[in-house]
Amino acid sequence: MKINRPLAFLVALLFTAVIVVGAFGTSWNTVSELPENPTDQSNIEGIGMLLFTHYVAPFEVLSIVLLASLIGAIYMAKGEGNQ
Amino acid sequence: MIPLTFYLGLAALLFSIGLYGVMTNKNGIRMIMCIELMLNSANLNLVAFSSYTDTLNGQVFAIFSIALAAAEAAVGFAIFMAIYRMHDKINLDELNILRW
Amino acid sequence: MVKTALEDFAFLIPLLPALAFVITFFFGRKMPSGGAIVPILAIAASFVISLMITLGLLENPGEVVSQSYSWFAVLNIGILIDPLAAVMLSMVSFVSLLIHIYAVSYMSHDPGKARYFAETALFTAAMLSLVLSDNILQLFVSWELVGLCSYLLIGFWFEKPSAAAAAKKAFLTTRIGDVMFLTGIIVLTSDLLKLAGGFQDGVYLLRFDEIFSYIPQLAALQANILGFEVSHLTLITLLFFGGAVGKSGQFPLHVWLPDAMEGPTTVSALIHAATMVTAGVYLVARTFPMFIAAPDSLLVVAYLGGFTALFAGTMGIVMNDLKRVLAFSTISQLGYMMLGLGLGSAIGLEAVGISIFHLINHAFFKALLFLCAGSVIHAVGTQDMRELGGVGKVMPITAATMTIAALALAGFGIPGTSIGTSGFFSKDAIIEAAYLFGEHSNNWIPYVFSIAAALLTSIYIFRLIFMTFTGKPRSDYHGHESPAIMTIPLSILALFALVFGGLTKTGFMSFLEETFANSFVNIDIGSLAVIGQNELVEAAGHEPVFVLWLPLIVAVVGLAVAFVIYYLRIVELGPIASMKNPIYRLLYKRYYQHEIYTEFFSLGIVYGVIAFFSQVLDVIVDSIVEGIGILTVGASEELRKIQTGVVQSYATAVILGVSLLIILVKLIMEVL
Amino acid sequence: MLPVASLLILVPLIFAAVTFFTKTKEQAAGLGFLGSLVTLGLTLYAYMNFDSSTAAMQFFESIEWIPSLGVNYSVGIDGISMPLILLISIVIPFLILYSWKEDREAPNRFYGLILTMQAAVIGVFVALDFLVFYIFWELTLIPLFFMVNIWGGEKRVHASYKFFIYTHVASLVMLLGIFGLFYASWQQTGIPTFDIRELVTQFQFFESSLLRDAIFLSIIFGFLAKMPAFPFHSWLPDAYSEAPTAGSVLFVLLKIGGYGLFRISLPMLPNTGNPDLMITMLGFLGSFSILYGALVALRQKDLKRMIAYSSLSHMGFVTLGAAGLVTLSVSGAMFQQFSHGLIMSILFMSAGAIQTSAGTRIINNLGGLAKKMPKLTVVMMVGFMASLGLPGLTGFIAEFLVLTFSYVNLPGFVLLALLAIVITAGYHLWAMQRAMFGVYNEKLGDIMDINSLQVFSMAAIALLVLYFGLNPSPVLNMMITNSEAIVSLAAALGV
Amino acid sequence: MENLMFLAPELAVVATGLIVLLIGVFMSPQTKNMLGYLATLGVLAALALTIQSFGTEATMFFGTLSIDALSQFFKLVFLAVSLIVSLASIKYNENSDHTEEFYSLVLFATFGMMVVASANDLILLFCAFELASLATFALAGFEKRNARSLEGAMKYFIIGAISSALMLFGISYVYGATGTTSIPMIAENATLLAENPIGLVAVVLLIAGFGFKMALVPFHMWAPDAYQGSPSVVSSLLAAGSKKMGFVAAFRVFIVALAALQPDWQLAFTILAVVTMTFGNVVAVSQTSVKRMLAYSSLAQAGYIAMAFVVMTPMALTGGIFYTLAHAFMKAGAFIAAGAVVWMITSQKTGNLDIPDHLDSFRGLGKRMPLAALCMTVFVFALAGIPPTAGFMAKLVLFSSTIQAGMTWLAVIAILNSALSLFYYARLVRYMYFLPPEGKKIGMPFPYAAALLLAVAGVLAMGIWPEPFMQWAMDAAQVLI
Repeated sequence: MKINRPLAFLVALLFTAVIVVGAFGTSWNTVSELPENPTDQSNIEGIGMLLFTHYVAPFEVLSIVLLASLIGAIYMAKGEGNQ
Repeated sequence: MIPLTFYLGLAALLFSIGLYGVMTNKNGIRMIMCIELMLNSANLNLVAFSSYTDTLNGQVFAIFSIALAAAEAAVGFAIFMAIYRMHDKINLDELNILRW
Repeated sequence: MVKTALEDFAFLIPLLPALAFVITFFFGRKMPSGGAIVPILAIAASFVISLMITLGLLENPGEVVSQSYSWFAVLNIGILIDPLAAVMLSMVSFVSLLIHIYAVSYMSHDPGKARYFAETALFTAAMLSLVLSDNILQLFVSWELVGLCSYLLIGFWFEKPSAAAAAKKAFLTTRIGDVMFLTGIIVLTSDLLKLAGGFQDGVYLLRFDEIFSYIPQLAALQANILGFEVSHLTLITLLFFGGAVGKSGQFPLHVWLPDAMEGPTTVSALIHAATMVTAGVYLVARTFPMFIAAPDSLLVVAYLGGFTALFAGTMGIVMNDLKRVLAFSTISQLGYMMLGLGLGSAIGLEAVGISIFHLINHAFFKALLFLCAGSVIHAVGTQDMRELGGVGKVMPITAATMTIAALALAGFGIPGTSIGTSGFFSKDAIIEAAYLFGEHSNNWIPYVFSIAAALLTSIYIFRLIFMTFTGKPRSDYHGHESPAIMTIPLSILALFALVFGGLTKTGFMSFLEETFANSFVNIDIGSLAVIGQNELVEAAGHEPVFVLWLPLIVAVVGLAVAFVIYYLRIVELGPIASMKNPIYRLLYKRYYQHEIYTEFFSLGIVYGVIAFFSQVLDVIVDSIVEGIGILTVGASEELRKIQTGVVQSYATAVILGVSLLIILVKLIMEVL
Repeated sequence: MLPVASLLILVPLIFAAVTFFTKTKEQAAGLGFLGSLVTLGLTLYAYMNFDSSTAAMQFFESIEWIPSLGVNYSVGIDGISMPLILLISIVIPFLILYSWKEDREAPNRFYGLILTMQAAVIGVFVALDFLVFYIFWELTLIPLFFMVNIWGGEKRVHASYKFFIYTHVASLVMLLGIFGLFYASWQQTGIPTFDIRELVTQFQFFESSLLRDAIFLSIIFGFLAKMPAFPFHSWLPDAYSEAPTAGSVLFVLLKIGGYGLFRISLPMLPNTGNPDLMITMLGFLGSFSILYGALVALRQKDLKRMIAYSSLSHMGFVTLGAAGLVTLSVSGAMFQQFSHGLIMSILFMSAGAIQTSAGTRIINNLGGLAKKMPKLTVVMMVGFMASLGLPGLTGFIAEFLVLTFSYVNLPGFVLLALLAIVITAGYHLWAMQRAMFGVYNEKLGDIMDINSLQVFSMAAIALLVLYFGLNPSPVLNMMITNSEAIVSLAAALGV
Repeated sequence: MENLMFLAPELAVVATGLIVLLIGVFMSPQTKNMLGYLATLGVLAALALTIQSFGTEATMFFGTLSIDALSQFFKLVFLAVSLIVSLASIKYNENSDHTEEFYSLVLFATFGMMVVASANDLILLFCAFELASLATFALAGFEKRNARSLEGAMKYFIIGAISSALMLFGISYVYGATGTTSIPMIAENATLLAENPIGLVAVVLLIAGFGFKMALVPFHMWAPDAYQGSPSVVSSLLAAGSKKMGFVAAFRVFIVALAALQPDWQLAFTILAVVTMTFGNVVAVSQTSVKRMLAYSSLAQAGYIAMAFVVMTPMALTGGIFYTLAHAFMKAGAFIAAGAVVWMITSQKTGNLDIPDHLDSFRGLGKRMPLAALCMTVFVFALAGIPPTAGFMAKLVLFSSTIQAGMTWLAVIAILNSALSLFYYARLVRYMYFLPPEGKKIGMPFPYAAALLLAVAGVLAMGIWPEPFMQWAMDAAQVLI
């Protein structure tokens, strides 16, 4: 017994049920109307502003993340054995 | 207007599908795909909330998370490549010398 | 001046033999004859000091030697030499001295003689220290030391399994008594603490004068035991008597004494005559004021003593072992002494006098009997009377002295005069007192016991004499008379056995009556007797003639019976003295005491049942602990299998964990 | 004045550290012996300068350690600890001498562990701060564990783990009690402190009697399991009997359980919610341990196990005397600790010598050893006699005081204990009879008596047993002074 | 303009990482050894900067980053671990061509952890969390020719990815309910979460995300395998460092942000703590691989620390925080000592080469590598909570706080567990000192020795003179209340 599909199915179902019950049982605080931005249908500008002001720190960290995953991925993927 | 819960339900479903995949797939590539599915369902949540609460943080978060998912996938694939080199396959359930 | 100087040496009485023990124990092997000279000199010195103190006391009985030093806590060690102690000291050191001298020759071929002399010296020291204790604790300490020495000496030939077993038996049996004694001390101490309201500086709570001064209060304390209202004093004295029963071989704790002859004969002599067994009698005599003030206690003493005297006599008449007969005789005679003390409920303080008088006389003739027996065994090499016979011809001195001892034991003498063996005077005094008691309380049981026992005594001792010394040798032995170093002590003892009683008869009693009225304590026995509801009667002197003569008649009858059966041999004993005869078997098997005490009670009940269940309990307690350990390791082996090594199952666990955790928390929150 | 209390911990510890690095058996034993001698010297110095007329703490030192928790390194010696320090300081040199000629693996560790143990035990005795106390308390486990685990008998691994974990659990439970005490007092006074005397004093002011009971019970559980008392003794027979001789002796020198009883539990006892119940419980555990230990010892086939159970029986007197709560019964209990240490040392040394010479400890397989080992027999006899409470030896003084004076408050339990005295004599003598007396068992071959160093060390301890049996005052007086202080505290509260 | 001086330690670490990476490219394998020293120096500098900046408080980058006592304390933890690991890795990477990758990954991971410690916004927290994870995924599989190492890395990766998905999912609900990702803002707007079932769901999802790092049962499944399979130095970093990252994140997110949901997560942590410590200790009893045993012991220790969430008194938090530092030293040191043994076995090519960290490899270690054995003894005794070590002091404070809060039952469970742990720790010591060695004596390489001594110094310093550490931990706990 390595992979037990029925069990996995049941577990997934249980998880769905729990989440759905949780999410549907909650009275979410939502705006009455979806916001409309007449000048910019998308909100790229707002996102961009946030990225470089409020979230500059995560942004910088992300750069290191990418660098680290780059190093890691290259190191792991490099097949020295075949050289 | 589509109620928020529709999005949430969809996201939950997608997430669970991802989970089911993670639990049942043998192949590493498929597992990464399932994990991507899970991350994206979370992104769906974030974007939906972002819209329905009229804040942008969620969308920014989604962008970050997409980038992170990519990085994660890259590392994952690299590990699988190394595994593949050693075992000539990436059936993850067969890797169980470390146990008990 | 001289007297004070002597007092200062009193501490040497036990100390010198104790020192002799140390010297002999460590250096005896390198000295001639096992270093016997050291203990002999030491005990001789003790004897001299004791004797001189005794003589001093005789002049002035009121001025006793009393010294106390703080020992530990509120307890003290001290010396008290009053008339009672003085005569005991003199007797113990004297008899012990003679036995030591005798042993030089007797033990000359034994490789362990240094150890022997060391241990006997310690034995003597312990006994001397017991006698001169001025407090109950020190008495107990010495008491136990005496027990230890008896253990060592009975087991002297430890390579003999029977000797090792006998030593253990002696120690354990007396230990039962000791525990009772200790319990008595404990109850007494706790009562005294309550009565005195705690400790006071400079007051030694367990010193006899302290104890005696609380007698009325102690008697007033009541305890409820199994529904009976018992005075604390009765309780304490009976517990003390329990100790005496063990030490002095009274029924039912007498079983060790016949086995105690596994040691060298000299040791038996020491135990039976001078040291160990007299301790119990001495204890009762020493605490006599407590006994007389305690309702019913003396009655118990009297009954048990009388019964023991008779009971032991019945076994004495069937034994074939020379020393064993003597052993039963000792038990019987100790019974007399206890009986004598017990009669104090009627005759008051005089009881101490007659009892101790018998004790002293008994010491002489019993030591003599054992030493003679030892002489025979030493010469002949066997102690089974069936194999002896006609020894008198080869060992005339031994035979003569032993006959004297036998006469003394049987109590030959002429009533109304001062002519008689020492045993006669003391034993008759006890029997007369028993008569008085019977007349007074209309309770004749002690008297009947004592007379019957006197008959038996006479029978068994003359049976012994006739079987051993007269007739033809019944086996092939090569006897010879013992050397002078052995026969001289015999002769001295014989002399004492013969004349001591007659000489000291009157003076001894009055001397001992001073024991509880002197500079140390001053007790009115009469008023204490009132507390104990004992009605005292006036002293003897007006008994009917038959009372005076009956003991002698009985003794003569006994002699005659023995003469007819064992000397003339005109009665065929075969059918009677066979194992088919249930009475004979019962007596010969010593009332199946071994079976009851050792096999049923010790091995069966205590070892087999109680200890067994304790062990089972122990296993259970232990299994609980071990079980937890086994369970943990087992759980570990099972739980680690959860970690299958398959990553998909890990993922399942994580997700299942999340779902279940949510549900669980929700449920618990709902419930709470 | 030397800072004796600290030095008594430090000196053996330093010598232990150095001993670990020695190379040969002689160096290790020599250095160990030297260390123990220096410690003995220090102890004697402390003893000479000790004032036994006061119950106050002497040689007091205190240094701030963790102020935020109110922990100080404070040590001192009083009449409760002095005799026990004396005991361990006296026995350890003899123990080293005793073991001197034995061949064993890693002698450097062996002697190093002995000294470590000494330091730890003394540390417990002098500690006046709960944390310091607990630290040394735990430290005692390690040398003993390894003693049993490395040099022990056949089942050493099992025995050592059992001992280690069992008593560790017990001391952790005790730690819980200490925590409770600490926080309750903190709440009470607003000042955190781990000072033993302060906390013990504060104990009476806690409002909830349930809390007081819980604290008292959990702390005393640690002590009782360490002593041990029935029913927490399961580790004892295995550990004692599997340990090497030196280990067994170290076990009997581990008097910290009883010490804690006097130092901590007894002063707290009168303030518990139901003191009478607690006293009854203690009295029962004590007297039942006495009887039960004796009965089980009676059935043991292994000499060392028998001695181990006899030890359980003897430690019952400590509990019983403590429960008696009369000055002299408490002193008797303290004296029993002292006496028990000396006596059991002799007994375990004897059993060890028999094991070494005859190759077995099963009593029935021995027999007649007295002929081949006369010296051992003499010393062993002294030990056995002392153990069965023969007067003139220390055991009697202790048992007498305990029994006599506990009787004032606990007559029933004392009677129960008295029953055991005959049995105690019984199993001792019976074992003696079977092992040492009788016909020599030729199957054992030609065996050697104990060597001269062993004779010397055992005889020396035997002489001490005799000396303190005849003249207990040098140690008893200080015990009395301190028990008086404890008891008067209880008396003031009407218990 | 922000005062970047507050970030000096982080910058120092990341700069060192970049420099190492950069110059490593141009160096020959023979000279790459110095990279290790360089990295160590960088960490040391960061450590100095952190200690120097103790007591400063600031929020930066629009409130996404906050420098306070808590973050400082945990930076100390991470940097200390990083220092020990870097030092030990000098030997591990000897003659390797990939030293620069290794060190840059270690340093980036450390950087990630440090950022998590001071993150005041969930987005930053998540990114930094991922940084630490991603860097260590590769590190775990650094021996890419070693099947065990790869397998460990793979499991670590899969479970890590699932966990981050779960965490992100949870964060999304928190965000959805509060409309913000800033931790202080969440705390203000948490009423909706507290009143609705989604709050519990979010909490448990977050616990799953952090619990993966903390290795709480049942999110621990990867840990024994990854710890066993990874190179020892990496195990050390994982167990001692990144595990603590989970804790600091949990401290911030639950205690500060989700204070309104305290009943929920308190209960969840109660269950997890009890299960985790019991499971860890029980299973550790039957392990024969020392690293695996340490992994299970690490589980158990995580269970203890999680008790801080259950008790939630200032004392408990102090204890929990103090414990993280203590555990960092103990576990880092223990894994490195195991690493030294593995090195010994593999370089000697004798013994169980398949499982070089098998208990049998530790036989007679006291004779073969006295220093390693001695240090290992200190570490395991510290882990068991034997005085006078850091482990004892940590347990003292943490366990005692349960009593203070009246949770005696919890204390009893913890204490029984602690006693059980003695069993396997003592067994290890017994193997090292009291079983005969199976090989000759080996010289101890300097880097291992230095790293071990450093860890021992930490363990003993915290045990013998805990006062300053206690004060720092108290200050850190103060932030949370």
